[in-house]
Amino acid sequence: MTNSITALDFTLIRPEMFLLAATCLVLIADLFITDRHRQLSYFASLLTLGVTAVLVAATPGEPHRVFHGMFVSDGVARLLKLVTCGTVAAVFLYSRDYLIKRGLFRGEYFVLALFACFGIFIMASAGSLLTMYLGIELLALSQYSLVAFDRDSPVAAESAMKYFVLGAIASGALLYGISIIYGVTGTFDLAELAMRVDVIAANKVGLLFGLAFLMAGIGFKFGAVPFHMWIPDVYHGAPTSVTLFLGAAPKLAYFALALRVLAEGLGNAVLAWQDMLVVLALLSIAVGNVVAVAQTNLKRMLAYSTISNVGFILLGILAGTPFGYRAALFYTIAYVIMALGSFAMIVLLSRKGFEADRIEDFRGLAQKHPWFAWMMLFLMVSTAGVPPFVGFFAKLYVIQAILSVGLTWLAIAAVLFSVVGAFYYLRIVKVMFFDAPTEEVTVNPGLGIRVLLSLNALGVLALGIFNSSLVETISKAFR
Amino acid sequence: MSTIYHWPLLSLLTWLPVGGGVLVMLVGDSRASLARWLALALALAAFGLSVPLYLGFDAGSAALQFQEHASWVPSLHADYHLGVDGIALPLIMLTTFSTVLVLIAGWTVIEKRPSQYFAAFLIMEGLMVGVFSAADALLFYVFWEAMLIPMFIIIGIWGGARRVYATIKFFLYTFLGSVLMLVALIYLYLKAGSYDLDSFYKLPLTLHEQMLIFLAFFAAFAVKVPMVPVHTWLPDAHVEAPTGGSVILAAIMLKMGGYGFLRFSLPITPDASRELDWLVIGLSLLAVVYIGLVALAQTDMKKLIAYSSIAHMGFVTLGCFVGFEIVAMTGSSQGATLGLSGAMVQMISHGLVSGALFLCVGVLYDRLHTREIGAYGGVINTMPVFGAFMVLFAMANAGLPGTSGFVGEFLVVLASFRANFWYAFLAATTLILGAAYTLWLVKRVVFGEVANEGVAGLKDLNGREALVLGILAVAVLALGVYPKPLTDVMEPTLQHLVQLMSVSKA
Amino acid sequence: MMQNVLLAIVLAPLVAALLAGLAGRLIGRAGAHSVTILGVATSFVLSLWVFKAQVWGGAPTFNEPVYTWLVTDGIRMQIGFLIDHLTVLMMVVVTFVSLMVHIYTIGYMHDDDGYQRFFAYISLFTFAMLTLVMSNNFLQLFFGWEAVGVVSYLLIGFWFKRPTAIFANLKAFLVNRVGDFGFLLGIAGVVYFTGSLDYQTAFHFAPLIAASHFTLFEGQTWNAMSVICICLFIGAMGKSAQVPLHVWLPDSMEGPTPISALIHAATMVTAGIFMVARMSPLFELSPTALSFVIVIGATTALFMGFLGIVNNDIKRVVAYSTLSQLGYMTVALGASAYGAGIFHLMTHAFFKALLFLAAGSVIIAMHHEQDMRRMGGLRKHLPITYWTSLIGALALIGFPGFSGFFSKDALIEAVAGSHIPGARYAEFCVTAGVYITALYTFRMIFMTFHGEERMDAHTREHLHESPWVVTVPLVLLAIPSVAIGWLTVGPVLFGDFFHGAIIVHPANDVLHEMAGEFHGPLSFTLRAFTGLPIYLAAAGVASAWFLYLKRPDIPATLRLRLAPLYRVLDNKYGFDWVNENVIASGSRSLGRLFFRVGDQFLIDGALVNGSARTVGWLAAVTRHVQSGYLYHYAFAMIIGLSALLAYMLLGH
Amino acid sequence: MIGLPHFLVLAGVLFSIAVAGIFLNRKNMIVLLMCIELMLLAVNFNFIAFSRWLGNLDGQVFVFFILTVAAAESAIGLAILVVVFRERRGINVDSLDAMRG
Repeated sequence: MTNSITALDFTLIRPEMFLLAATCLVLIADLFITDRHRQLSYFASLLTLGVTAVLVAATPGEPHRVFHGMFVSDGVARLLKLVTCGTVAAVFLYSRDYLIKRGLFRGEYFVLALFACFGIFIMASAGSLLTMYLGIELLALSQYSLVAFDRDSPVAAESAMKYFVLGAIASGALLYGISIIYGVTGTFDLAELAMRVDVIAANKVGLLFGLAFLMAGIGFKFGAVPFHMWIPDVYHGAPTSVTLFLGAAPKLAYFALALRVLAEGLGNAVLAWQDMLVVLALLSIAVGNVVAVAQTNLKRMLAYSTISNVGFILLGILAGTPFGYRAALFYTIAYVIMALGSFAMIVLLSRKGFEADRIEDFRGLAQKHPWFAWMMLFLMVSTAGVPPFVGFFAKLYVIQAILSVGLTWLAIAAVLFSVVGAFYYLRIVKVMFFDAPTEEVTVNPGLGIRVLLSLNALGVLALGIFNSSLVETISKAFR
Repeated sequence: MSTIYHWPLLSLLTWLPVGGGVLVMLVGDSRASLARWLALALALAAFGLSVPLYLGFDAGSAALQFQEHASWVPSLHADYHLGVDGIALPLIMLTTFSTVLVLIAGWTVIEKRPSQYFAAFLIMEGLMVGVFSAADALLFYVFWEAMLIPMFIIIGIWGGARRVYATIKFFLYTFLGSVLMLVALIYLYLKAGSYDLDSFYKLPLTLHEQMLIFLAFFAAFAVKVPMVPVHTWLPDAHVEAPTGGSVILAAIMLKMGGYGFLRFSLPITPDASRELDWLVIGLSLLAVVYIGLVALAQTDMKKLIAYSSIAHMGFVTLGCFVGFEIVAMTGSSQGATLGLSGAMVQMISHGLVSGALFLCVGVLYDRLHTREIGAYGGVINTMPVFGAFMVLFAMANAGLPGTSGFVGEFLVVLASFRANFWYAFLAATTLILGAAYTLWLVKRVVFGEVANEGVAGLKDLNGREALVLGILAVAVLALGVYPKPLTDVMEPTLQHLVQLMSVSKA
Repeated sequence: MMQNVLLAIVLAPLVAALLAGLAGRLIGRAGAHSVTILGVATSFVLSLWVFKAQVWGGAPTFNEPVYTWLVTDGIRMQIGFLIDHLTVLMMVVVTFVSLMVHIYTIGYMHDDDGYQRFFAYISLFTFAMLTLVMSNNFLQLFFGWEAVGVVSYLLIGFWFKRPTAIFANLKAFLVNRVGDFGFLLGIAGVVYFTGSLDYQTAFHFAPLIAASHFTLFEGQTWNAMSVICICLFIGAMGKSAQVPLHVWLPDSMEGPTPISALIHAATMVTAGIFMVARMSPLFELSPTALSFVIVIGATTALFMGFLGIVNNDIKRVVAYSTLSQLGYMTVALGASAYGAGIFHLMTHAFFKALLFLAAGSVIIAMHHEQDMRRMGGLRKHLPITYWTSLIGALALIGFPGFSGFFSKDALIEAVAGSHIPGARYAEFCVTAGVYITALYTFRMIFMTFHGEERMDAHTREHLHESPWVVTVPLVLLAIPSVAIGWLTVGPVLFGDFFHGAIIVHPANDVLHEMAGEFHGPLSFTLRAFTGLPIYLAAAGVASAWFLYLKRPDIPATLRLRLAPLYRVLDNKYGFDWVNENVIASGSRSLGRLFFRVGDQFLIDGALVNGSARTVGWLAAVTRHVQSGYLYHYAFAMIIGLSALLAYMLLGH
Repeated sequence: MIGLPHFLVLAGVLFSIAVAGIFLNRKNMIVLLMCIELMLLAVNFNFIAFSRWLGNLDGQVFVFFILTVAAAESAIGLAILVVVFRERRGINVDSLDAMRG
């Protein structure tokens, strides 16, 4: 670590610099664009993401710690950022028609999403607890605003309030934890922290005390039980295009949070946080899967499904092995893709004045629109963990990770609850394929969304069968 | 012609139907006739491709043949590795054979979304061939589970009144068993460093490990077979499934359980299999006696045949595991192969016979739309040709010598006598119980005065139905009179398996 | 050469059956009977040729496989023929009776819709029976064994519209299956000890089996041979209708009469007897099994005879007579007088087929009336039927010189000479049986052909003798019924006819002892007058005459006086009641109970749907935690945080 | 002598009061925002105390960032509050119960 800031430092943060600048530009430009030309903001946002992605791809994959260790540029960060760009772009593409029909096609949506995206970038590259905190807050504040952004929706306002208050508590807990850890170790730098928390220090009461707070914060961000209560309400209350965003991209950031703080910063304290994560993961898988069974609203159901999937991501992390982290990343990416597709299905079926977010709204889809019924089937069975879809391999890797550290009972418990989970995914399939259509089910006529959704769902299949490409990419990123 | 043996036959058999199925679905219901013919052509092509598999098979070898090896997931050492041996080959033939018949049987009967129906069966065919030809555990598992989806759809869309309950029950039941197997497979992978089955065979394992792995496998295979007490999905699934679905369920899906025992449990966990053989044998015999009695109490034709399937599959599991008791009792493994060949032949035969019986029920159901035994009676008066087929298949189901149904049961009884007189005694009760429930069914449905106007108005088999049943009848009789071509293919593989079983890994 | 001839013998009826069965509509009624008769006639002629070659031509025993059925685990299972003197005798008897029945059927089934089907069935039966007797291994034996059972099933249920017929055929098949159950276990035992299904190997290893033991119950060892032989004999009990597996045979009379003659009198039911004789090298080594055989046989012989006395259905009387006679044969087997058993089998095949066909002729004349109380005086109307029946009846009761006399007398004498446990009981039964036999036989003759005509006027007007296709077989069967005993008693019974096909332990060889006193059929006949049986038979005939011709009121009085006894007989000792109400309905109830309690309640209700319900309930309860109130959510987080803290700080 | 433990206890007490405030208060959402501020202040106490104790300025730098973020957070919080008020004509915490289960 050098003490001076060099040109390299700026080369490595080129994507971030561009993203920030471009976002500000869109923000300002949007003020001068009339509603008729709002498309310009949309395209500008997409362009921003595209260029950012190119810039990210151009950064070297080797690890560099720059800006006095505040910023880390490495393969994992690069991969996370690339996936983020893609995800956010997909969110934009999916959301356009939905927003237009509801009169929500406004620049704030894109700008806020881009800021959130920026927050994710920061988190992905955070080299110190301070940068991490800033990233978290940037992401969180953008999300609070996004949820509330449909000003005419009472449920959106309610969920925004809940999200905000609970999120603030979580931030508080996280900060409290950081402060304690700072007190014990005297550093915010994660690399430094890793050195100071050796195996002996890992058992100090102070550290454990801080760790518990930290864990609560991380648990909240992920939505792990018992810090999950916001998830169903926020997913449900937010406009679907926002839920689409919330359900997908931020998971990448939270993975980065866990990876950077727990694995890299507190890797030596693995035994301390592993136990806690076991509890959180198992509770998440259990509660998420069980409560989802009782849901009638698809968005809520998917919210609970998120909770259970978060449990699986945590399983990978808690293994505490390089393979475990890779498995968790695989799971995260797979989950992001599946969640994107699942929420997009709701968008696809929604029309003006009708939100297709009840399970029964999917009735008889297979008769009216067999293609999309099959696409939804792919997404659902993939999320349920049935091969050859990517969701299966995600579970496979995660379970392999925990089996390799001897947590056999946990693996068995996890797969048993996933059987419970399979029930509610199958219920969607059942509704689509076996029930007669009660009322007109319509599909958004937009070609773009149709093609993208098909690609999304087929991607779930392709990434499953050819999962080694993703595995290789992840392995390379970790190298 | 000999070049055909160098084709990637197994890949073709797997992916031709799967890809073809997608194609058929894309053809769509508006061009149902085209979809039908396309599906039939594909199924026939698949069957045609499975013939050189048999002809080119070296029956003198226990090794995997027609191997295909390609890298798949290098990081897991899981490969796209296909191959057939004497255990897989007959089952693959059965799969391609049954699919053709099922498609013909559903030809015009299915009016609801026909292209999807045919597509689902084709896709399932490919996946089932995949299950039987996979030489890599992960690949096997992928096919094994993926197959649930088309079956789930088939029962759910084209099934009877309680189809949703039945199909979800079917899916979750089997899924529950399978996920435990997955945990075991991953565990084995972690120890062996590869998903290749051969590496699993060579892997030394302590008895404790083997016990846990065995139980995990058992959860998957016992559900699939199915064994008492995890059998209750089967009657429901059978009853609600459309005829074709019942046929494939009975003819092939159940065989996967037996196949799993042969391919996984016995060679990978021989010591645990030996320790726990009492469990499997006990449940198998329970299946023969208990399920035989339960079958007597059924009033629904399909349910009765479903229960009879469970009882017959009891012979498969008995044949698989009785070898251990033989060694324990006599100190020599002489007789173990006998039980295994019995189990194999029983699987093939049951595939033909129960498939045929379900088709028979389907023929009646298509006409009167009820499966209640009480709604029929004296069918033979109006449907003499059908009656003849029904009696033939019923006799085969009752294990009549000269039909395929006898061969497997005979061999298994011979083998179990070596282990214990009482095993053979209980197994042989199937002669009585099997005849009782099957022929009582025949008596109530086929024979007697014409029971009601519905029966009076029945039309005898049409050409299509007669063709399907006729082909099955020939197969059933041929296998009963001359099973040697079948057993010869299996023999070296089974002997090799007995060797694997008898060497302790602990 | 030999093999091709043998194959032709077996396959000719099969081909004929397939033609008549599958192409029945194509070849028509005449085509069907021509082709099947041709098939069976071919078999008969070739069988005679083989018989000649074996018996007079001195051809060696033929024992060769035809094809290998399967090979596994070192056991080669083959289909093959064993042709020795026992086999050829059976072949000739089977094909001859079958041929007669084929011809007879043309007349009997003349008006039936299922004409072609019937011919297909009886030809198929001939095929099955020939595979059974010509087998050289247990596998093929079992093939034939079950195949004849199936054809019998199909034929009993030939008139499938009759509820009684389809009840009877199901019953017949199931009861036979009980026997087959034992038979299969016996075969499994043989394979266990010898590793082969071939007779030759099995017989070769017989002493080894006899020296082996195995444990059936904890602490109780059994002689292997006894277990195997008893198991095999259970098979014979089913097929040859021995108590308590006899219940199907009277009911089987629901089938058309020709098959009663062919299957349920002459051939199939004797398969058990044949089988035991074939297995003599095994049975000889197990005195226990032989005792079991003799007791079962003796019981059947006497007690089934009683039932013949009270029955009024002409076919059922003959059926009970068949049961009783099968008991006689079984007793002979138990006494190690296999030759006598087979000899009685042969003579019985002729005269019992004759009696059945004659009964059939009566039934045709009576327009399918079978109740003897509505007959009487038919002698005038059906002369040929009457005289042939009388011959059959005399043969049956053992009238000196008739075929049945030789076989039955020799049999009784052999039993008297036997020393195995149970032989004395058997001796009593078979001797007493002679009286009973004569009584019910002549009761039938008198009630049917003598006395007053009790039928209604319409039937009486239409009474006429049956057509030649019916009467010719009667006459052709009457000839051996009279003469065959005289001709064959010497060689078959006391000579070395079987030529090693039957093996008897020297200590048990009663026939050999008797052979010393045999000086030709005439002296044998004369010597009979010094014994008890012949007088018992005479007494039986006299009793019948007195009771049913002279004083027909006495039986009615007796019936009232001896009501309890009559009820026992009328209910056939209650076997049917037990079978139907205890075994059959018990199994059904048990099945229903298992289904309701085991499958539906416990497994599905409690386990499967129960766990589904539990999850649903849990979900419904847990979702209430998600109350919607912000402070509850916050509270949950704080609880979670506190729990983590507590765990962290207390746990470490 | 007032030492590090005193500051830590004070911060802990403040933090606890803030948390308790959030879940005890059922009337006014403004109070929630105040509690959140209080919570952040408690954390700031910690940071500064540790910073002094460790002789390391990083903690105090962190506090600056927290203060900034807290300001933004409050702004957004108030904005959401305004939206809620617009929809419901009230800022009662109990009224946020449209979604549950």
